[in-house]
Amino acid sequence: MTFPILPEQASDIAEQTDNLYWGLLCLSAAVCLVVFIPMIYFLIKYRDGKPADRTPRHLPEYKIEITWTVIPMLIFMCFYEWGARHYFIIERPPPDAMEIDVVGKQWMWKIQHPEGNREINELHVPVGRMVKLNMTSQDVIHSFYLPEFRIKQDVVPGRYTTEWFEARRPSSYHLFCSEFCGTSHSHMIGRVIVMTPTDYENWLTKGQPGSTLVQSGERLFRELGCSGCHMGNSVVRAPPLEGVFGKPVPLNDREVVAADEGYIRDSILFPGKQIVAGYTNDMPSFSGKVSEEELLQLIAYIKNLGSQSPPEKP
Amino acid sequence: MNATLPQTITPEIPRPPQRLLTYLEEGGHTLGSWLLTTDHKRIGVLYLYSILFFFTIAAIAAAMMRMELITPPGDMVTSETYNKLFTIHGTTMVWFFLIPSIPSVLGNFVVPLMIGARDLAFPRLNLLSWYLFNLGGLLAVYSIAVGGVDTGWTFYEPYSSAFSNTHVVTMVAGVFVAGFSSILTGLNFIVSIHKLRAPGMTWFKLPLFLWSTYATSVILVMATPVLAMTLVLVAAERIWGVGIFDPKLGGDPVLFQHLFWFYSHPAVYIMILPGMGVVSELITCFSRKPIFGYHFVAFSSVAIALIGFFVWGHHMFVSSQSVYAGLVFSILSYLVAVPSAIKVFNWTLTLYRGRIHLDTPMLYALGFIGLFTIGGLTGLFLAALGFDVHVTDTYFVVAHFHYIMVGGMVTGFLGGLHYWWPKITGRLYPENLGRLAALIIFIGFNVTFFPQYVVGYLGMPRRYHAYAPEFQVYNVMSSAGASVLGVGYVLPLIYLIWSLKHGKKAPANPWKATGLEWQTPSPPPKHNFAQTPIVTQPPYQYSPEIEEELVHG
Amino acid sequence: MANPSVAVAEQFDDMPQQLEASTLGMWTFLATEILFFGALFLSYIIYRHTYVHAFAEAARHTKILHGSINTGLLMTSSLTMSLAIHAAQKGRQRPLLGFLLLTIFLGCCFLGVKGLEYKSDIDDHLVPGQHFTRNIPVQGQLFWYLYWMMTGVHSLHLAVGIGVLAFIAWRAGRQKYSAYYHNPVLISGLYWHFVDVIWVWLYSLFYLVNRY
Amino acid sequence: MNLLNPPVVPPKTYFWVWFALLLLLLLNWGLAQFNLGPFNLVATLAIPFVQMLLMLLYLMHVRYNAPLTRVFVAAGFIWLAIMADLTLSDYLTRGSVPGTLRKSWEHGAWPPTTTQAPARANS
Repeated sequence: MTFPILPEQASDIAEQTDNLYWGLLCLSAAVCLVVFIPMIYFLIKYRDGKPADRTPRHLPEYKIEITWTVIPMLIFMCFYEWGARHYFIIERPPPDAMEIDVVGKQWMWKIQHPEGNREINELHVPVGRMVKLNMTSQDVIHSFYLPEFRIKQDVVPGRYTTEWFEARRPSSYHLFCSEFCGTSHSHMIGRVIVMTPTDYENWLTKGQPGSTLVQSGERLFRELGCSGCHMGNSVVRAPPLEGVFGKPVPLNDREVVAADEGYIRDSILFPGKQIVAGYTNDMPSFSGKVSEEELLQLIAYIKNLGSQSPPEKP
Repeated sequence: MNATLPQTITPEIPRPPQRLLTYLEEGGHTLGSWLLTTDHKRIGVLYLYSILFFFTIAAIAAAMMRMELITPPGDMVTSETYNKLFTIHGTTMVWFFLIPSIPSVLGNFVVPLMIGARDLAFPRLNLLSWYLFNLGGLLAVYSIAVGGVDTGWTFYEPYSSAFSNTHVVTMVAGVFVAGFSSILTGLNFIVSIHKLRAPGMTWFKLPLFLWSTYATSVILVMATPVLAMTLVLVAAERIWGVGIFDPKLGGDPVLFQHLFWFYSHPAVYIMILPGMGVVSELITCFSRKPIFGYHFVAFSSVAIALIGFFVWGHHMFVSSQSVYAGLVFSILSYLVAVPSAIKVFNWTLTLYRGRIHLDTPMLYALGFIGLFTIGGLTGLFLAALGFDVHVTDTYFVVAHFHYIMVGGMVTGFLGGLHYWWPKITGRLYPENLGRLAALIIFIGFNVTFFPQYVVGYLGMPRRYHAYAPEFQVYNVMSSAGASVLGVGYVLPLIYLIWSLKHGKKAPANPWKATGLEWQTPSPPPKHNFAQTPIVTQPPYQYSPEIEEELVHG
Repeated sequence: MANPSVAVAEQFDDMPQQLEASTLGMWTFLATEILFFGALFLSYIIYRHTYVHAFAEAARHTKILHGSINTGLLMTSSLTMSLAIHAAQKGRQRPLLGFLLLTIFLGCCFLGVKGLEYKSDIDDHLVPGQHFTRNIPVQGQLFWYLYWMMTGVHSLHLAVGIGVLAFIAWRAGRQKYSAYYHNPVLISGLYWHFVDVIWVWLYSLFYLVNRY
Repeated sequence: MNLLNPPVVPPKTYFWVWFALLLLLLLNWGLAQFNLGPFNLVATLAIPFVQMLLMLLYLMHVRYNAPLTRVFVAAGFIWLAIMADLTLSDYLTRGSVPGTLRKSWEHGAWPPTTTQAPARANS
């Protein structure tokens, strides 16, 4: 019969959250002492039937009230700042993290590695490497919750949300869905398996990846006919995609947008929404024809194009 | 029907004291006289029956959930049934027990008595409020009977509109109608407290229960309409298949969360503020001492009501809400905790140099202070951004809001019910049984909900009917505590009903309290006061030095 | 003349207290209505900020002529309602009844024009759903959904207002109101003007923003 | 009739208010026909605001009522402002904190420069 109090600290963030937990517990203990000790003392001392000096004493009401308004407020502000600083670390994934795509679907997690490996409800990651998860949902709102890493992020349909962690020790950890998503919400769980870098490499190669994400993205790019317009030598005028990812894109209505995953995803699903400057709205919409995983593969391919220099304007 | 009452209050020659008929007798005994009454006291009693009915439904659902959670694999009920159970428990408790209980039962009965009025400003609207409440309740019970709803009481998009194939529209209609009942009750209280106060009763002579009821009514009136519109949008999206939260059209499901929580966080203050008002009354009466810092306690109720509308974003820290908004809502959530802290400190200091009678209402009041302090402090945990990322949507949150709602609100309601029971029924409840029940409830409650804090921090998510094996030991403790709590709640039901027949006759002022409601016989006559009382002193003019004997059942 | 003290409800001491209580009560109810529509106005603001282009495109298909006529009709009905209140305060029974009926008539005209507009919108396939027109971007369906929802709920409120005014006019016809007691007329006047205020905003937001 | 009850407002005021409302309506409609850049949005919001004020103050007698009633009138608008302000504090700052992934369904720089009219579709 074990009585665990804290889940295992699998990352630095987990350790900082636990420090914040102990700090808040100390605050609570202090407030409880300040409230319960005098209350119990008064209950015993001034109980009906007990002789005690009950002449009403004039207490400096305003001074007391001001002190126990200002002091709690100041203490609370300190905890606010502590929590906010920690939140900034959790919410801002480092730029050089290893990117893994996660698609939440009603009652399972589909995970895609850049090298092409696909897994369901399992996430293999190397130890000591910063891992950034690009997550979206196919149907309802889920939430990717890793208790041992103390991180959680809702997975919302229609947009990408990110989450990042860096495992400290190779082991197997819990993965829960923590936003109610229907009948088997409690079965939408999985494992995060942290491996040493060498085991991770073997797992990658052994996992017969077939084609990497970028290769399957390229295959889709041709099959769906994107290359027909977007490759340089086409008769139809369509914006070149080489070197586009991450750079600002001027739009028709004189606004400027950074071409991130979300922008590319929306241009595929709702082409008429943000038309590149100087082009007309005649790209067909692919919503309903492209699944979330295929979208992520196309984006990986376009990101890969991003590293090459764009050909001079036709 | 309306006999012309004396316009100006002139001291009459004392007529021989002809026994005034009580409101139970004068209005008539027939069912029709009860169902068509516009007497605020009878409507309060009618509300008591209604919320008792809905409380039992929700309590049964809670009992079944606790039994299911004893074993890690979900083996007692299927997952669909479990999802319907926690939706029944959540929806029925929130809208059909917690929100109406103190304002509509105790508030309806006591507010006109406390301000020295003959009735509320709009008696007919008050009766309409009760009928709307029952219609909403029946719609909700009908949707439960024909198959139940499995979206949780939060009806989150897109699950509630596109992916749940249960009776969401009927339940939403029930809650929509019950929302109107809340608006009418709130409206009635606001206008009555403004317009119908007895001569001489200025705002700073109002008892603190009225301050918190006024603050609650402001929230009731200002928050409920947004819920009404949000639920209309969900129902419309289910019926026509198109909605503004639909990601396919470019809509944003997080916008639903904003609109829903704009109502639902002030709603939790609707639930706790009346409890605070009751505790202010009980602490002063049973320690025989004026409250310490009357103005600060009064204004902290209003402050909670106002700042309560600024903090809803702390429910959405991980819902892809922007980081900046997270900072704003976190700092405001810490600010809203300050008035609650002021109240707790003031209650504690009121006990200093008092003459403390540990009667049942006082036990409930002390229980409220204890449990609400723990609940409020864990609220500070959840307001810390980095910490909330780990514990939101886990059992830590479940324990937090049960400490506030069950430990705070229900304890406050039971304390108020016992305190005003002699005034409502004219009978005294059995004192020792009352104290026993209060103790059982306090112990059962802590054994039920404290382990949930620990299992919450361990990472057990909310609304799971099958969980990882290492969480089992805390869930078994919680289920054991739940059975003790169940016994604790059945006890008052038994001896209060028993006291209706066999309880001792209650004098006009058994607790020697100073409120206006104690200056009229109990149970009070139909028009509350022979002639409208004139208020000269501020409330709570107790003197702890004098030995006073309180009358017990 | 009706006996003045008979009209005072039992829980009030005198008529001014009863009148101000009912005014406060109605304004509290109107505050809930402001927030009831407020949720929709907020959604409109957010989606308009997000899809400036799509909303401008979708807004171009609204029938500006019908909208403008309706706004004029409703403002005139506000005038006749105010004149009805004036007549009630002066205790003149016939003008009170006359102006009330005129207000009801103008309200029904508004609903009529609104019905025609809805019909032509349906013919233009402007109802969000599968057969929404192709030449508006898909986010335009949000604009049109808000259009149907907000003007629909407003028309519902207007219909309720017409019902209330009809009841008041029926009681005015039976000389229930005098210079001393005419609270219901004032209260229903407040409600009617409020419905008109809501329409003034709806007209501007749906028909005119970025219309050029 | 003491201060509590609205005094009897002469019909002349009602006619003036009605005339002003109609004038503002025509102004609003007229201004909407021309492309005045940012000013167009300002006009389409300011004119109904003025019309609302006129109706509130004169037709609904808020100008003649007791201060208590004015507080109740203002309460509704204040709560609407609270809701709008904090919800927009989320929507206007999404993706503005560096490093968080830009959320896909909203775009570009703030404040959005007004869009110049693409080919006018049939109005």
